[in-house]
Amino acid sequence: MSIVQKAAKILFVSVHLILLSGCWDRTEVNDLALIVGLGIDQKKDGKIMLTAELIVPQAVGGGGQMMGGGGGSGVSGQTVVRSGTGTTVADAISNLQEKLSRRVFWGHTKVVVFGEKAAKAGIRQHLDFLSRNPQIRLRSNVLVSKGTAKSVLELLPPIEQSSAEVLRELSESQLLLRVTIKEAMQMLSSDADVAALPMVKILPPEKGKKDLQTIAFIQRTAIFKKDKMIGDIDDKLTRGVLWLRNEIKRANVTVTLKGEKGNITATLIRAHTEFIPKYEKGKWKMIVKVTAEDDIILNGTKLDLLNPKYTKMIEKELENETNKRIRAALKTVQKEMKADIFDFADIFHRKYPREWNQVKNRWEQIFPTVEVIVETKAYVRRPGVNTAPQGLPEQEVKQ
Amino acid sequence: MIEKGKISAMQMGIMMYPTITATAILLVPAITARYAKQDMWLSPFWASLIGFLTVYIAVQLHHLYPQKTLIEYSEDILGKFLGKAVGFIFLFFYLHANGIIIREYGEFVVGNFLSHTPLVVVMGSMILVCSFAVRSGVEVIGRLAEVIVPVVIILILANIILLIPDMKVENMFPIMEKGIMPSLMGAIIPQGWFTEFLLIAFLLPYVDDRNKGKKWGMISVTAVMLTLSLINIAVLFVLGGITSRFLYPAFSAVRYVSIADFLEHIEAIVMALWVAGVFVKIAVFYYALVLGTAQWLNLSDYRPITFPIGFLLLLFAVWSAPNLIELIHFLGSSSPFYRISIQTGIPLILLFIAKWRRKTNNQKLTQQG
Amino acid sequence: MDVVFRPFKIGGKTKAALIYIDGLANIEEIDASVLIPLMKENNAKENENTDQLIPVYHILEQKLTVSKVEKVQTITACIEHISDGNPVLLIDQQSEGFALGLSNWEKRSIEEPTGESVIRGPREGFTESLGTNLSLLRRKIRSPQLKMKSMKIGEYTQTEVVISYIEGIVDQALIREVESRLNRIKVDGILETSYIEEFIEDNPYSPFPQVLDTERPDIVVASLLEGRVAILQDGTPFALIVPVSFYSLLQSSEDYYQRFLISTVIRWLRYIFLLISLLLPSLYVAILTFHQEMIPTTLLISIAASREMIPFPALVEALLMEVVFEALREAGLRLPKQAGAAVSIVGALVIGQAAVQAGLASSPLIMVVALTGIASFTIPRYTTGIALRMLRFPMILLAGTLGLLGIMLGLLMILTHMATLRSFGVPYLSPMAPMQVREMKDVLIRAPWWKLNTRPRLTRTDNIQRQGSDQKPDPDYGNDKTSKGKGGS
Amino acid sequence: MKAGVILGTLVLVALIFLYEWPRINRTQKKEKVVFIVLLSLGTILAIMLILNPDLPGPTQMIEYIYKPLGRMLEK
Repeated sequence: MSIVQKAAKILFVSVHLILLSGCWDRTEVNDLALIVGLGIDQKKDGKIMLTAELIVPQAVGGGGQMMGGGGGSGVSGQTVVRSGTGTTVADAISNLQEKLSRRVFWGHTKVVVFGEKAAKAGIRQHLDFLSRNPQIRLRSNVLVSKGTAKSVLELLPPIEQSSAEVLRELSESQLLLRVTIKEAMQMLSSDADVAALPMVKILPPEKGKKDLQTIAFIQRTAIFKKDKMIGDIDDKLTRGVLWLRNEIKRANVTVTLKGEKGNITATLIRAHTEFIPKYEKGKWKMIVKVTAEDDIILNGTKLDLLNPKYTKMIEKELENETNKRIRAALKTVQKEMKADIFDFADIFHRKYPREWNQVKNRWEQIFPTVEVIVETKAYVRRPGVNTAPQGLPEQEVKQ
Repeated sequence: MIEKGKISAMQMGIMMYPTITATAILLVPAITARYAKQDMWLSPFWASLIGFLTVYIAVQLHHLYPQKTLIEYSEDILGKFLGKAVGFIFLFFYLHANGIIIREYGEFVVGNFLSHTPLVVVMGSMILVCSFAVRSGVEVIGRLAEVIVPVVIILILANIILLIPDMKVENMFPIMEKGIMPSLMGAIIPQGWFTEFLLIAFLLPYVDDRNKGKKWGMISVTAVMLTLSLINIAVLFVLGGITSRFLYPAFSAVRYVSIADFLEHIEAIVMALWVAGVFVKIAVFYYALVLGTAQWLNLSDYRPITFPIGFLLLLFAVWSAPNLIELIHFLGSSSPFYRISIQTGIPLILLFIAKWRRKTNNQKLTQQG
Repeated sequence: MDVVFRPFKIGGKTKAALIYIDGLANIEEIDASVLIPLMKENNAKENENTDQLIPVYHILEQKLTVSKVEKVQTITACIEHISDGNPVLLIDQQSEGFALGLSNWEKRSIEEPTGESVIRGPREGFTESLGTNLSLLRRKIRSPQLKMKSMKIGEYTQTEVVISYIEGIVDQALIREVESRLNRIKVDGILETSYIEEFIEDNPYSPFPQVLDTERPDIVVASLLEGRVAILQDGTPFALIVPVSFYSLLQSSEDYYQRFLISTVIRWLRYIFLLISLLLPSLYVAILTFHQEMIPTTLLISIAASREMIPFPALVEALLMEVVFEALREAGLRLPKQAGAAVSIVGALVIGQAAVQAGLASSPLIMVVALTGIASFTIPRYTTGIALRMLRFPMILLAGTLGLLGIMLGLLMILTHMATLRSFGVPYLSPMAPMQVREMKDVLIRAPWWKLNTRPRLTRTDNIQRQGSDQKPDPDYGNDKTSKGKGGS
Repeated sequence: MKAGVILGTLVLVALIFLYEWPRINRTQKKEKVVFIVLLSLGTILAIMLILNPDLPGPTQMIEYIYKPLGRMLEK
């Protein structure tokens, strides 16, 4: 072993030690401000106000006394809402950062809420920021709030840890629309160039509770053209839209049978919508085939549902009801708002690329004229676990 | 011979797989999507044709000069001076190409994960690890590939399976909306990657079951083609029309994976395993470069020049582009022609000359005889 | 201990001497079968007949009731035998002496090896006596093809070392290699086979063992049957087996005694825990300080909450606790058994409770450390486990520098090193790399015995001659192994 | 700042030299020469790059040569 080799070894080790001491990207968890919800509002002067809901992890027991609680049996996260303003979202973030002792961390952002004003002013640049940042999940849910985004994030929900978590859970339940950042971007860059985002509204607090102790819930759907919000539709219409987007997951449909008193409610088990585009003689036509499978969950009539005759009748009524919902949605969205949130444009494009390309630029005018034929087929699979209606004397049951 | 190790033809095929795919799944899907749109899954099929051609050329040259590598037989074919010149072109090409590969790797890691870590540290640490593998010779690189490649393949498949819930098949239609041209245009860039199969010209002399070399080369090209196509399909199904808007579409798709609210954000793990694939890629290029240089200079051992060349590689990686935008611009414009002309064009010319020489030699012999 | 010179006269006439070392030779046996027959009973008749010296063959054939007698011609041979404990009988006027096999070493009885216990399987282990160990082997392999080559190593200790192999299975080149490597050893003495190990390894600068050490005869026999070579040494219960691959160091003998399905599951468990023991602390550091987005939000909040009071960065915390754990392990190992239990109780209290309550370590980290510790004990070979345990410290440092990328680079370094390693010419990572698909039946799974038709191929890549009839599995050979194979396949 | 980077580079070069030099056989004259030449080439290039980071690189050269073809693909 020569001196040269020894020197090499010593130098090697020391260089490594120097390299090891460099900790360019290392951040302790406790130096991070975990942002779970992000709200983007536009102020009157055109500036962007960014509201972040962050979770501050706190040791149980607090302070230096950790007797017995060392195992960390319970964890409480306190949420804090802070805002920052700036000309762009990025500006607003640096403004926000000034007010935080910990570094903002986007990796756990679950929802992005646009205030109504910001939505109306255009969301493209915000989406660009959100997708350009490698930390932010493309899967974060995007919502629009009826008032400001800040007012939504500020709420202190009684059940979940943070209002961001509430909004995420509500989105993921897919009762109404659910849109992620990726999907929003896809919608805006698709042929139709329109988007639909779920819209939230603050639930009035219960009596005796403070104003903030409530949640916001998804109740409407905001419709965007280009990247600007042009209007919104209520939950009923939204369900119609969901049928037309083949996104319906859960729905209860209540019908009455002709000549019978009382209601029958069916719950959706499985649904599928098929689109058959037609182009004939310069006419655009879309046949929408809806198939739904239901279970009966409530029988308010005197009918014994084990009779297949009644099942047929119920199916018929269910079809009518579904049809009605879809029609209503079409009326508002297609004829009045003229926004192709069903993505008919892409469907036509796929089937008739050449013809479609000719009308590509005029699609906004053509869309309202598309003739939509809705064909619904409903199947009642099971009557629940009851046979005859409960709580009814035998003789009154109609066979 | 400088290299005493032996690899099997299968090892060679396995080594070549990450050598092509590792970086091809980064930037290429976006560039392909820009031209081919929803036909992007077709492009790898067209692109692979040049891969098959390159393997064929390399194997044919290998049959004419079984014991020699590209650098050595270019001298035999073109004569001392021209041969050295062509050898220098190859060496410069591999230095430059490997520099770009290392840069791509570094940019990817820094851009997505370690944004504050100096690029040089990220690239340098990789070169250091690679140089130990290169010093150990072709046998060790082959063995490493055998351990790493199954993991990489499982990783790719697992990710695609995890993405299935988010896939929309409709994104694929209309197929060939504007005819075959868009997909062909989209194939130009991946072609550049497929020409890298010329590297087998450096490995073939050390394959012990040499008659299987061609078979495994072809298998490797097919596997790469299928992988790229599969990845393109998966990306297309997940991202649809916005594929070309992402810098690393395959990676953005991975970021979208979410299973049961728990398996989210697995991209760091994916990156770590992908790094293993890039490791093989850089090591193979690096090995070819070091071996070629040693042969070009008629050295008796290639190991002493491993580290100096690694240092040069680091410099070339830094030097090859001032920023990522320039790099992508180069990769998306001139680079395919650059790669094809050097990795397929020159060997093709070499093959023609060699065949022609053989013929004239034989004729002379018969005339004399 | 003293050398005893015991002069006497055979039949009262011929001068003779018995030389032995007190305590090494069996004195009762010397009295009964050497001195009594030679001194007493010889007196009577034969003296009367002739005055001449008693012929040596006569003594050998009729008088000396000792089974093992060896003629010695040189003084050095004499000394060798005496120091081995064999009394040497020298007779006047004779050019040869007789070494009598009457040595009597203090022996430990055969016990169950403590380092490698099994639930199902033979419970005998090697002892310090080479003779006993060889007899244990002979008892398991009755074939004459079992060869033992003996040699002495150690200038002063003159320790007997035996190379054992089965002719017909083993590669002759391997035997020559082993012999030449052993012959090269020139030391004062060897006390344990680990001395030999360090002299014959392929790469001395590796943390990985390239030789398998065991005190279980069944493992040695199984290895011999696979065509490996065993090196046994007098004075230690540990035998060495060469060549080995990394993967064979992860096997336990019980893999082959348990039902194969269960063994397969256990093997996978072991592979997973192998990775855990190497990577878990570094993954903890990397994910917690670089990739916080990977942890589910609620978990991250609870980890962050438990770390809120910790003064150290995660990297330092992990290093500290791992070091403490290693210290506890070492202390528990070295102390007498009774104290060892106390150490583990103190350790559990100190780490598990006090450290957390004092705000020195966070409870998730304690979990990580404990899990890593358990994981490293699932590796059946202590030497392999400890290699990986030591490697996890640089891994933690790398994780603290470059995050998951650092871990990957570290893994690639380790992998490159392992790919370079060879154990007596056998690539360390085989049969993974170079890949031998046929061998996977005993790597990825533990195929049932009747499917394990082929021996693991330990051939060197260029050794064509070993591909011949010898190395191929012969159904007539090693009956316990392949006889069922015929019926099964 | 630049001086520090240069110093670091020199340390790196020294490391490579110290690691490799003793490993080259005494008989391998040519290898030694090539080793030194390559290493000093690298050092010079490194220092040039540190002092003038905007030095036109090999990519620009290649791009210049292949521009006519590359333009085909530009959009």
